[in-house]
Amino acid sequence: RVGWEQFQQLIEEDQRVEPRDWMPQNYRKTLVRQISQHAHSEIIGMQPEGNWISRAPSLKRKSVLMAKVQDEAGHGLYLYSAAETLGTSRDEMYQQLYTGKAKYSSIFNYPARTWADVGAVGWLVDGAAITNQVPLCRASFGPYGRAMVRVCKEESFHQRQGWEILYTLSHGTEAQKQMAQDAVDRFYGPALQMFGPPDDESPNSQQSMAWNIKRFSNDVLRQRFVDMIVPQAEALGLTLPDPDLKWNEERGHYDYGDLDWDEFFSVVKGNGPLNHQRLAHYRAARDDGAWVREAAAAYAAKQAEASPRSALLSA
Amino acid sequence: RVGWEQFQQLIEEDQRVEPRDWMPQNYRKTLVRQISQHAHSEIIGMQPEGNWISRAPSLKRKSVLMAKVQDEAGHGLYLYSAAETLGTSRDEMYQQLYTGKAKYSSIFNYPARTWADVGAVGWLVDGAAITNQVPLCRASFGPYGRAMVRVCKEESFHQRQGWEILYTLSHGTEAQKQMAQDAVDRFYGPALQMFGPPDDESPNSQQSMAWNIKRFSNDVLRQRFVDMIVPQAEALGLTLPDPDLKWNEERGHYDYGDLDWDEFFSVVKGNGPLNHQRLAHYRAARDDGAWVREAAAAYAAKQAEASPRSALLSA
Amino acid sequence: SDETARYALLLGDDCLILAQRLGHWISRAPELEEDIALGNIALDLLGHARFFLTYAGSAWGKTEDDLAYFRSEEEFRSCRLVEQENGDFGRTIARQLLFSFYTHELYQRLVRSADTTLAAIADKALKEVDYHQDHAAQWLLRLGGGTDESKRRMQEGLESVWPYLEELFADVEPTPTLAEQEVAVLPSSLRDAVLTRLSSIIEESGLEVPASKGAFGADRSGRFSENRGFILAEMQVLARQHPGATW
Amino acid sequence: SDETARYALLLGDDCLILAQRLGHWISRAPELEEDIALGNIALDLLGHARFFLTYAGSAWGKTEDDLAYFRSEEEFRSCRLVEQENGDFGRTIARQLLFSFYTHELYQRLVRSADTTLAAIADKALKEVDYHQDHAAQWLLRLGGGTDESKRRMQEGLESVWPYLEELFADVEPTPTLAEQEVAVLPSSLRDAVLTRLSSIIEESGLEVPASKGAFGADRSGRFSENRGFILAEMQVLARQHPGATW
Repeated sequence: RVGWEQFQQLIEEDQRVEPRDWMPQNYRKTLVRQISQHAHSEIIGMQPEGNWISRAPSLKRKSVLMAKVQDEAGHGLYLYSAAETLGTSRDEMYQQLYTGKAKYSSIFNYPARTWADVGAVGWLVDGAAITNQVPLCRASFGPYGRAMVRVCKEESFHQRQGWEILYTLSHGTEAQKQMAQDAVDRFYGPALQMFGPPDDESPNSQQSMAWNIKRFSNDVLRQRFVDMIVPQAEALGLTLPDPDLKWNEERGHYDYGDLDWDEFFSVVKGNGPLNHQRLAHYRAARDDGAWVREAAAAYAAKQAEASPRSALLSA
Repeated sequence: RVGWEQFQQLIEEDQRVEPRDWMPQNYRKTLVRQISQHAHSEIIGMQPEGNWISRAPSLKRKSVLMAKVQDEAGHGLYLYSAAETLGTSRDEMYQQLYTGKAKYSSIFNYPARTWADVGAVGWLVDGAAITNQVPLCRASFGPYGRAMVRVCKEESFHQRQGWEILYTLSHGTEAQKQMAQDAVDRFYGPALQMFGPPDDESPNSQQSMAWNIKRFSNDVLRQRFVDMIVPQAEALGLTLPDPDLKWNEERGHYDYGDLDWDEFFSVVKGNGPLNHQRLAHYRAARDDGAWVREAAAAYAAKQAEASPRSALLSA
Repeated sequence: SDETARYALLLGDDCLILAQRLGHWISRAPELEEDIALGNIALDLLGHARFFLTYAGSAWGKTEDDLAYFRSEEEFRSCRLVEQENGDFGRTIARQLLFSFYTHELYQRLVRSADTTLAAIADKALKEVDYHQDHAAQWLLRLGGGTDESKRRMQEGLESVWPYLEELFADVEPTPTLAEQEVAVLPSSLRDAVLTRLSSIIEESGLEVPASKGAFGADRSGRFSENRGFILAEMQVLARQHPGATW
Repeated sequence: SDETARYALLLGDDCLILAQRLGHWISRAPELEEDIALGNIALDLLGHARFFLTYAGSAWGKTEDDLAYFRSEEEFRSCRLVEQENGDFGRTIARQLLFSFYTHELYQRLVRSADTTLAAIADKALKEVDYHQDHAAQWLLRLGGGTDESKRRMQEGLESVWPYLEELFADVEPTPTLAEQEVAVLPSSLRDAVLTRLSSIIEESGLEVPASKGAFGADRSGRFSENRGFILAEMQVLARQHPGATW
């Protein structure tokens, strides 16, 4: 009772809830699901861009891309740590991803097929992610909000890098320009869908907003994203593949066309281009690494029970 | 005693010894070692050329190469079967190769680094093999001799294909011609060493010749090979990398220079360019396939003990 | 015609890419007999590819090698099924099973094509695909009925390739037009027969028919796959280093 | 000078190829922390490669990308150690161990090079290689002292890369000439120190120092290896499809 009132007060005053504070079971559950889903997305999100590390067309781009994919692993770490403060272990979350029980952002079931896709993922996918994540820096749960601050800083860097890749391509040879346009054509729709279904089909959003986890509705964030990328696309000299896209003077926003929600739900349900491949890649890495993790654990146990002498040796 | 006399008579009359005939333990042991070594060489020999199947520069060449490497697997099969008639199981021979106890022809510890190497392996390595093997078609042990007849037919086909690859390259662009010459430069010496050490350092040869397994000494066969390839090299327009190579009117043979026997023995001892890689490749294939072999055995056992009904179903 | 050539190209690309994938098994198979068997199948498929590509090229004044080595990733029309990685032996067998059952059904009808060249290629290929089917089906039964491990792996193999089965039945251009002229076989017309036969053999093996409804993007464009680029990078590297050379 | 450039190229090629190999681990490592660690090491090595190649290129009016993407297999000077396949984590750690112990010893001396650019690159790299050494050594101890399985695999990892250790100490041109001018470090002069330190850490781990005396063909020519062609085919494919393009 006291706990509930304190929690309620923190929320009303828009203050942070910390791990030791009392919180409703559903708040905890919602956060664990959301944070771990976000962490899983970073982990699976390493794959599409990762598949271009070996073929990046210049050493500078290779270096930037490696650093970026590695940052995603780092984001995964922050986020798993934030979720762990809610009492769910990293291994448990891994297991949920491994078995396919946990979800991750559906966009990563699409391939990065060309080098331009690496640019489009940075510009559009990371761009949508930031639009989503900036308000999450103020999420009511402290560790989550603080993790998002670190993530957002790096993401906005990634978005700029993606935009630069596309800018270089769209100002390059005809073939490069075409490659850039194709990538934008493929990623525009799925990127807009990253904000989730339209508000009237998104039943859980209300509760998340009441808890100050989510700050804006899916459609509000989607609109914000569209408004951001239209002028950026113009600066790139690339076309967004939406004939209905135009400035609405009255609303002060860009109107945009209907999205293919059948495709979206089909991908969520497992029928995206690469759902099985993404999970199989993750599982193979876990399986192949099992002996290493076992060895590390066995070694640590031996060290712990050994005499001070060997502790000294290994120091 | 009776067995020994019969065996001796067969050898003296240059007739075939068959698996059911009595034979000296050493004769049996020598044959198992020689035949299984030859089989292992076919198996390991799939690797250098096999590494070009995916990159063969025309579909026709890809097809010919695939067929050739596959033939090598077939030769391995014939030879293992011949050795099995002497009472050593295929699994036992596999095990000897797997553990590194058994040898295989040292030449396969060299890489096929360029496409031209595929040609050089065919022309020089298969060429040397045939020179060695043609007399083995008359080996006193029946199954071995008969296996060699089949092998030799295909090998001479392979040699011609190798020569054709080199011919095309040496009549192609400057880069192709250089590639061909480099390959011949690399494979000439090791190919000549395939006949084994000089006669005065080859103590086991005498006994093998007395038993009508081996028909000619190492140096005689090597000379025969040199005499064969010199005009072929001229027809190719390529140079054999031996400044001492020249026609000796008196001997009626080509003289050739000293070979680098230090290199040879070093490769035999395990310090060739790819000894470890070749064995590791073989072991990985065996390890990765273990579950398949186990499943096939389990399935066969179930079928055997099942009712006639399921035997019918699987028929 | 240009359309017939594009159809032949599509058929040929499937065979070429699968031959390329299978060729990797030679020297790596679980048993010497399988080095030979998979090598044989790869050789057969490469043969079919060469017939189809040569025929396609004849319409455009191009050779089989022009088409195999000097088209870009965007220009290939292979289905994603054949582009899937080999994985373990179970996955390779699963891929073989789907592809051989599909091509068997396809060629059985293509032998009656109004285009006599396509009919002749299909006729020749059909005999060989008979064996491919049998090889895959026998292994499916063995692995499905072998050990717990083999059962698990074979099921996982089926799950991993099943999403790419539907693409084989997509009526992509120029097939519908040519099917009307009785030159091509309409892919969607094969669907029921192939699925029925696949389901039946999978059930016989004691495994489960995967539930996947098919991965999004079944248009043979390669836009929805990450594999094709890696396959071509390796396959074409030498030929492209020496443009115009003869081999 | 041209000779100094060729020396820088040789040093850079080692780093570039190893970075290329290591980059493959990102998203495939045994633990998230290792995705990051191996990624860091790959990034460091790529950084070193870029310094060395840029410096080499400055003598010839070429960029780092000209050298990385438009040289042929024959023109690379990487050692075979870095070209070895990743294998399992144990083999990758073994390769890291040998290479980081070697470069640590090398850069420690190269900081005193008469060539101030090489000295500066070595100085910068040395701090990072310190960490690479430590990372590899810690894993060697863990895997050597972990489970029976890890011990077996780590030993096999050492056996598989050890034949290529000797090549690092081969006095190939232009190194001896430059060593006389105190620009380069004579590779053979590193041998004792590196071997002593490697033997000591391997013994501490409870594993055995492999017996291999070194694989034939230690001349960095690539003539005695089958790996380099596959590495470059993948690394260079996109750049070569668009010659002259800017990225």
